[in-house]
Amino acid sequence: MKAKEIIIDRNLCKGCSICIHVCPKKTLGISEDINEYGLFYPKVEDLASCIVCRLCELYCPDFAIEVVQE
Amino acid sequence: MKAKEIIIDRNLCKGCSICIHVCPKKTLGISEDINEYGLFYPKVEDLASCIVCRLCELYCPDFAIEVVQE
Amino acid sequence: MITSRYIKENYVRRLPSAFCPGCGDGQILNAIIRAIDHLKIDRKDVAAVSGIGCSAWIPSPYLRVDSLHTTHGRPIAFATGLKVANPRLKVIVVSGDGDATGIGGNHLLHAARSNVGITVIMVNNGLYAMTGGQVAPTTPHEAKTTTTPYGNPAFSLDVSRVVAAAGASYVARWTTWHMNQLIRSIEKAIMKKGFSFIEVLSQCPTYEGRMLNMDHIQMLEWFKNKFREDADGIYKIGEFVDIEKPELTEELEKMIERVKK
Amino acid sequence: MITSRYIKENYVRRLPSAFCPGCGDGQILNAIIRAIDHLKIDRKDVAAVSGIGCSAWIPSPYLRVDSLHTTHGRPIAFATGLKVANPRLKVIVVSGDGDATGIGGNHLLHAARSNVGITVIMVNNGLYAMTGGQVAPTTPHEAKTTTTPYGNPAFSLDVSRVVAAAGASYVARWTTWHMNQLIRSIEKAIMKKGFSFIEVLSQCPTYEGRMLNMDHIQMLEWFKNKFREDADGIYKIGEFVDIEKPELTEELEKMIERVKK
Amino acid sequence: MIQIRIGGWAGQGVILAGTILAETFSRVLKKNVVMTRSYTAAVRSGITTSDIIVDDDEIYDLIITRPNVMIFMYQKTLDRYIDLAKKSDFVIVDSSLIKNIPEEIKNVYKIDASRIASEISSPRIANMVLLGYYSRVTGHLGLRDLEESIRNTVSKRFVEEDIRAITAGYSFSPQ
Amino acid sequence: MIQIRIGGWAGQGVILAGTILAETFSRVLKKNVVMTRSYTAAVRSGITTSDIIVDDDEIYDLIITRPNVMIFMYQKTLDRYIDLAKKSDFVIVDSSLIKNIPEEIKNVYKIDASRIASEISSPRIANMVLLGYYSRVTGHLGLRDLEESIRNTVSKRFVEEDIRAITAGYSFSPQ
Amino acid sequence: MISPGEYFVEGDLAAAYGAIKAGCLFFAGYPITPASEITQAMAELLPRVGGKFLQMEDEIASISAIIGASWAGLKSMTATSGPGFSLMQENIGYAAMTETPIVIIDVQRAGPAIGQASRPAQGDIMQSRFGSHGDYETIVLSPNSVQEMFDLTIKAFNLAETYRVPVIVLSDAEVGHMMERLIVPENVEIVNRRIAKSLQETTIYDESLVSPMGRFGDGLELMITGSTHRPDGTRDTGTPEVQESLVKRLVNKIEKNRERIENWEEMYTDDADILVISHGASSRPSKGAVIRARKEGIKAGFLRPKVLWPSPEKRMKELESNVKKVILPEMSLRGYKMEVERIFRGKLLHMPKVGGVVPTVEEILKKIREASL
Amino acid sequence: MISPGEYFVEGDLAAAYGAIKAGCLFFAGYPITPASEITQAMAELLPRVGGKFLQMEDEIASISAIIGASWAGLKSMTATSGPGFSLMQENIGYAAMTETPIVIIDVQRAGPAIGQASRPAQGDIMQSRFGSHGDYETIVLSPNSVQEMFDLTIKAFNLAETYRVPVIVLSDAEVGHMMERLIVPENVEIVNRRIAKSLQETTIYDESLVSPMGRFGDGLELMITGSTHRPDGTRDTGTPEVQESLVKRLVNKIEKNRERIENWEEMYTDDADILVISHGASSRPSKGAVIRARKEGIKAGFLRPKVLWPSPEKRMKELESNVKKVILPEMSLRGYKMEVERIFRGKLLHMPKVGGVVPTVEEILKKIREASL
Ligand SMILES: Cc1ncc(C[n+]2csc(CCOP(=O)(O)OP(=O)(O)O)c2C)c(N)n1
Ligand SMILES: Cc1ncc(C[n+]2csc(CCOP(=O)(O)OP(=O)(O)O)c2C)c(N)n1
Ligand code: SF4
Ligand code: SF4
Ligand code: SF4
Ligand code: SF4
Ligand code: SF4
Ligand code: SF4
Ligand SMILES: [Mg+2]
Ligand SMILES: [Mg+2]
Repeated sequence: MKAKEIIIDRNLCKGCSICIHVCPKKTLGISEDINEYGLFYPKVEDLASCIVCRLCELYCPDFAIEVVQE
Repeated sequence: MKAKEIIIDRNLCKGCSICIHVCPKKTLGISEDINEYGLFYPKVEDLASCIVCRLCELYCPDFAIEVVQE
Repeated sequence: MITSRYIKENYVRRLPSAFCPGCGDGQILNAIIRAIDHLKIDRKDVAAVSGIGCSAWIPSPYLRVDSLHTTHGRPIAFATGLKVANPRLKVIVVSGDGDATGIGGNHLLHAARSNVGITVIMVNNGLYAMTGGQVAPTTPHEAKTTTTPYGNPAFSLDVSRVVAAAGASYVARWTTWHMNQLIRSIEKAIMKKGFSFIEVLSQCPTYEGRMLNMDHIQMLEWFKNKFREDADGIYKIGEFVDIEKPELTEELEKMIERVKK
Repeated sequence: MITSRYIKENYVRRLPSAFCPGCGDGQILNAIIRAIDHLKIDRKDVAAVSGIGCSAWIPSPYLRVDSLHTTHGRPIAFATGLKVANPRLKVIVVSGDGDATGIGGNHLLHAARSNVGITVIMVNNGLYAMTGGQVAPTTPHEAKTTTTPYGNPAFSLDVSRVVAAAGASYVARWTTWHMNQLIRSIEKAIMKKGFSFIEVLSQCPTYEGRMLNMDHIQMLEWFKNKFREDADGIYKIGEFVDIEKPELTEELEKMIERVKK
Repeated sequence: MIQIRIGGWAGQGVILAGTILAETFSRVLKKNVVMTRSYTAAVRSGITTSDIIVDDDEIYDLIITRPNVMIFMYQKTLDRYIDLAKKSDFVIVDSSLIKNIPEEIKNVYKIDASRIASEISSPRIANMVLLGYYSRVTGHLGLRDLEESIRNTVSKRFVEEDIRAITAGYSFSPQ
Repeated sequence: MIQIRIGGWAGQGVILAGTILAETFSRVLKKNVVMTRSYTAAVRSGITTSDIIVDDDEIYDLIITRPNVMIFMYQKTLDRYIDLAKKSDFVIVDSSLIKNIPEEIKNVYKIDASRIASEISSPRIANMVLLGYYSRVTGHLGLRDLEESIRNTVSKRFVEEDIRAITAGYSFSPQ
Repeated sequence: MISPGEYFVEGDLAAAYGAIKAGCLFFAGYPITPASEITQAMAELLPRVGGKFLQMEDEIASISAIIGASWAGLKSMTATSGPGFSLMQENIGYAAMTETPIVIIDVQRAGPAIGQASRPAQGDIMQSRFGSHGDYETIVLSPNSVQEMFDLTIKAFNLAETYRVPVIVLSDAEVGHMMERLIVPENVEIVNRRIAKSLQETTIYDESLVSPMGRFGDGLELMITGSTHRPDGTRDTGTPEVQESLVKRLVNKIEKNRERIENWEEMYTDDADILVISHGASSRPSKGAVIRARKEGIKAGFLRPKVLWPSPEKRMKELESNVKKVILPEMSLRGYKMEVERIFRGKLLHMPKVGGVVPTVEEILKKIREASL
Repeated sequence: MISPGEYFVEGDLAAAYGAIKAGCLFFAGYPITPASEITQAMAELLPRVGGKFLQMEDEIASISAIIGASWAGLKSMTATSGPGFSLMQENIGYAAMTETPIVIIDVQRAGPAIGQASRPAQGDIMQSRFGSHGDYETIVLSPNSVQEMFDLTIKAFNLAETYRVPVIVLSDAEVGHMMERLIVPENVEIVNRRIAKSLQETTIYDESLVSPMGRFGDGLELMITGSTHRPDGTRDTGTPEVQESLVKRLVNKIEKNRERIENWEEMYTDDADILVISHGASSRPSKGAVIRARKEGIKAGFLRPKVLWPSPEKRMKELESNVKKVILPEMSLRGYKMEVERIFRGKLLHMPKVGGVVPTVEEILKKIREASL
């Protein structure tokens, strides 16, 4: 399975980076930008590597990440 | 061991007959008289049989019986 | 051997007691006194704390030591304050099954958990006696009481098991039939450093008797025959826990030493 | 598989949540929602009850079912009334370790004992988070918190063990690392006839993190490595109890049938 | 107005006796009745009383101030209420249990109720014997009235025994 | 009298900044000071404010009615207190975090505090950068006064970092 | 059940009969003298009408459970006495805040603390209004006979359902434990809450400031919370206006409807120089004393609030200008004193009786005579 | 410890400092906003002075433990806010009944129920006197600054030890959480209870109706009970006279000594037409408003009870005849209203502010101006 897009809702994401930690494929990384609370949110490093296992969605405490399947 | 006397305090005894029940020697029995609450208290049936084991004192809930050793 | 006269002269404040004829509460008073006497501890170092219930009257007013007769369900919490404030005291809580596990269950749990060095003697007569024989956490499933006229829909608590699970240092269960074991167990509990708990099955002829359809003599016989060290569940008597672990008061004293420096 | 979007559209009242970044409470919300969804039960038959604490906010306001946000420590007692009054409801209590075992320990004990058919999910973050990181009954011995600045003199409670001893029908322990097991366990608990209890170790980066000197990622790693089905004591995870016995609500209904005739 | 106090020790059936008496006045004789009870605690010990006030009018006073009848089943209860007893028109005592009746108390009616009760079945129904005797002595109500009330109130298996007891009390000649 | 409000989001160090400022006025400058704080709950979320009132006289009003300075670290906090901000002599904002400043607000002083803080160590000390800038902009107190206060209040391992942050804020020229 | 007709029962039992008649289907309680008889009666009666009875682990759990049950749509009640009533205070505030209809019977005994557990007193009157923290109002009823234990328990349910508030029946050991004739009528008036059909409906207040109540299980996605919340239940503890409008409405719900709720009995008040105000058990001899005083030619009058809170304020204020003295015989040093004093000030002669005994006609008459000199 | 000098701290911390200075050696508590900081400070400070700190499982256990510790001879305290204060009510009555000196700090927050947990209010005033069942009295203090959090906590201990009663420091989230200058003086006046050397001594009351207190462990064979008891502790719940003399003494201990206990601040009262009465946080802007009103030529006066219960009744009655209007600005709909109304009746203009925000000088001044028209 392949991901078409990985959407991070910048209003919801609290920059905890749990998604980054649980991703088995290192698809995600930390961005240099801060969100409105002054926290760093994740960014997609390598969309192609994503296997749509949705562990990031399962573990995200804030429903802030969504993987759109191809 | 022998008992000289077995004293039942009529003001304390509530006539529950637990002493009679636990006495291993059937030294005690129920009297026909009632005490001031209208209850039957125990009486000594056979002083000589008493072995001063003091189980009656140990089990009496009201500290109403006392075995005086010879 | 200790005589009734000796007990009355030294340990009992006044008599006759307010208990019904044949009530086990008098026997438990008798047992506590004998244990204290055997230990030869100074009566002034002993404090008794109780809640509300027939069993709460065992120490208050009968036992001649400093006694704190508190609110329903709370004696263990009062006792904790008393003990921590004066660790020299041997603090004995006498509490009913309703007092200790109904309204007061949480304090029991936490005293066991924090291992505060007090002794709790819980009188289990299977219901709330003082208020007229209502269902308690210890009442058997389906039993009829004044508030379960069609049978108890809930189950009874194995109190000793729960207290053991909560972390107590000493846990034992006896009945009023087992006077000698009970006395020795109370002695041990009082001398135990950590939290000690003794459950005593006791006959309440007035209400429990009605529930079980037995008189107090039949209940004593039932205790004798049915409650054994090799029995199961609630019928199992004996010492269940007897361990050593750091006691709360001592931990606090050590902490103070450390911090004050 | 369920997506975040699907969850947000169907199960969440509003976002962002009030939880700190990295807090496990959001994961537990996520798990509860997935369990309800998997079971395909009608949301209108689910009621959530919670007390006061960070974890109490998991259902209130986020979970889109009827929710009763009660007083601190009391959700289980409220839930018991709700369930008995309307047995059709699947009543889920979400409670903190402080809420469920500190102030509310007694209600937990008695719900387990009486086997009322509700589900309690207890979020164990080892302290009182909402009020600022004070010691809780689950705080390790000697740990430093805002009210044990020199170390916790008391011991922590093995809550699952006590609840099992009290008579629950279902008892399990998981962590926020074990999301899939947790979800399946919640499903099972909700469908269980009797009283079901799930303890979830959860990371509180703000206070627990300070106590343990870990950040939330380290805590998740700790959960993964240290908490195992073959571990001991508080580190043991898995299902501890899974039995069938008469449930309170059913017993009451049967009694009514009997009596009304 | 009639004011009655029954006094004894916990466990003697004082309140049951009071209830039966009060019910008789209310349901059988259609009077206004207030029955109150007093005990020191729920444990089976201590002084227990049951007060009955009967009137054709609305009842205002809820406690006994000037008794017409006092019935005693326990020495210490009598000792406690001696002042009221002195004012009472009738003072009925179970003479099996009460030995010391102070001289100031007039109008004493003794009956060996516990003994009579034991002869029927057990001292526990001494309270019923006293009710029967009360009816005989005061004439406030008839034996039949009491009987009717007992049939309405008491659980079936005790009815016959209780009726024998009130009848025995009623048959006892006042002394 | 000087009235100051610092407003942000839970976890940004609003209350710490307020405390340091208030302490400086009280202990260093010997003024009468009241510092109060407001947050919606103890959880790390929601709007947080810290209010400081400074006076030579006894302080009667405990809340900000006519602010002299408002310092904002979070967009929604500014949005919430827009009416007060309009009245304020100085409005200082962390322009790394706040993008929309309504036109009605005059006297705006922007500083890229979070970015500056990140350059020193982390965005967490943006609050200190803002304090330094506050000193520069208003002249209510000197950099040295703040420094003294930080040395008295903050735990040792953060002192140097914080002082670098206030200095950086102070050095930033008002725009 | 509880067929119409004549009974000879104690007050506690009459209250249980009243509850059943009112449609109570849920009771959770914990035994305590002198209220245990209510609990026992409910255990016996409820299953027979298909209702649920629970004895809980304590009084806190009891009131929690009845609030829970009320949200499931059942009329719910508990009964207790002083110590238990004290423990219930936190959740009485919760019920007020969440506008949950519940009925609590407090059979007062002589306190403070354990006091005289089986003796009557009237010391919980202020507590029944002010016992929980913060601003709220309750309705408190005061029966003085076995008949009123029945009647006012029904009234308590009706008021609870009408105003969505906790209603307290403040009885005492005297009335609770005394036996008297009870007439159960053929028909009793019953009020049932309005049930909301949508979340929206729960936010619409009628002129009495009450909105229809949601019910768990109906799919309304209710959010019930004891925190400050908006009309739809959304928690909002940061906006002063939300707190203000919520709390003011909770108080005004009682305050603005007080004339509909107030209820009292009076006699000979038209021309009274001396007004005897009394409630509950002590009102019985009080009334007797007033009648006797009139016979002696003393211009005495009698006022008995059957609803203690809200008090018959307007009526008392009307009478204030005419009466010379007010006597308040009650079994408490605090009792209703502050409320009566608030209106009659220096005219009040408080007549507290402490010791667990109801005052007598003679005692009160003596006081009336003294006051008339 | 707590060396003399100047501090800049929040009110909660100042209260903890005060407790330590007063000789408090035992604290048991349970966290709750906005009182947790007191609890945390005591956890930190007590071991350093050899005292004991316990966090208990709830507030009921906390107050139980401090009563127990007080009987062991230690000065003991707890701190809480509304919900916890409600839970403590039963045992506050117990402490009153057993005459146990304890100090309870209630840092009020906006209720009812959970309400606005971190916002100030003054809704627990009536509860602090009437929250437990039955007849009893407590002493209640009202600090309005960080300095008074310190001073009045010390005073609370002194009063508790003097009168053997529970003393309540009724603060609020505003005063508890605000930071101000605190001066810790060189010397503070400390009162210690009289310790009885025999059981007999515990039965001898001095002219203030207080007897020396026994201590557990001293061999006096004390019998302490919350049931009605004779002076030596013997439980006696059947004799009306025992209850009467016990309860009357418990109440008179405060009532007859009220002039020694009452305490208030006043300003410009001599010729005031308009009297502003205020307490706690709201007294700060109230005072400011009175000063401003005077500047405008309005004859305003200011009265601030530092002791709320017993209230400055005599002083208020004196002022009653002279003033035309009384304004009572407070953060509650009930607050102190009934007490002020009891004395000033129709002259009272209540000025409640609900919403968790302290009123401003301007708001109160406006009210004064209106009243002066
Ligand atoms: C707060 C409170 N609730 C209820 C009561 C009434 N009450 C007194 S004793 C008691 C039950 C006691 O039962 P248990 O502890 O088992 O003692 P027992 O009488 O059986 O020995 C109850 C419910 C009370 N005194 N206080
Ligand atoms: C009666 C009462 N006491 C205390 C509080 C304060 N309080 C609110 S939340 C909380 C602790 C919650 O801890 P826990 O249940 O572990 O939840 P967490 O915040 O850790 O998830 C406390 C003590 C309260 N609201 N009510
Ligand atoms: S887990 Fe969720 S909240 Fe955390 S960084 Fe990833 S998307 Fe953001
Ligand atoms: S779906 Fe799986 S692989 Fe893809 S980003 Fe998420 S966790 Fe990584
Ligand atoms: S055991 Fe004691 S109380 Fe019972 S009958 Fe024997 S002597 Fe009397
Ligand atoms: S001492 Fe032993 S043998 Fe003698 S009477 Fe007592 S029990 Fe019987
Ligand atoms: S009621 Fe039961 S427990 Fe209480 S004294 Fe009587 S027999 Fe003993
Ligand atoms: S304080 Fe802890 S438990 Fe509460 S929201 Fe923050 S991280 Fe979660
Ligand atoms: Mg029991
Ligand atoms: Mg927690």
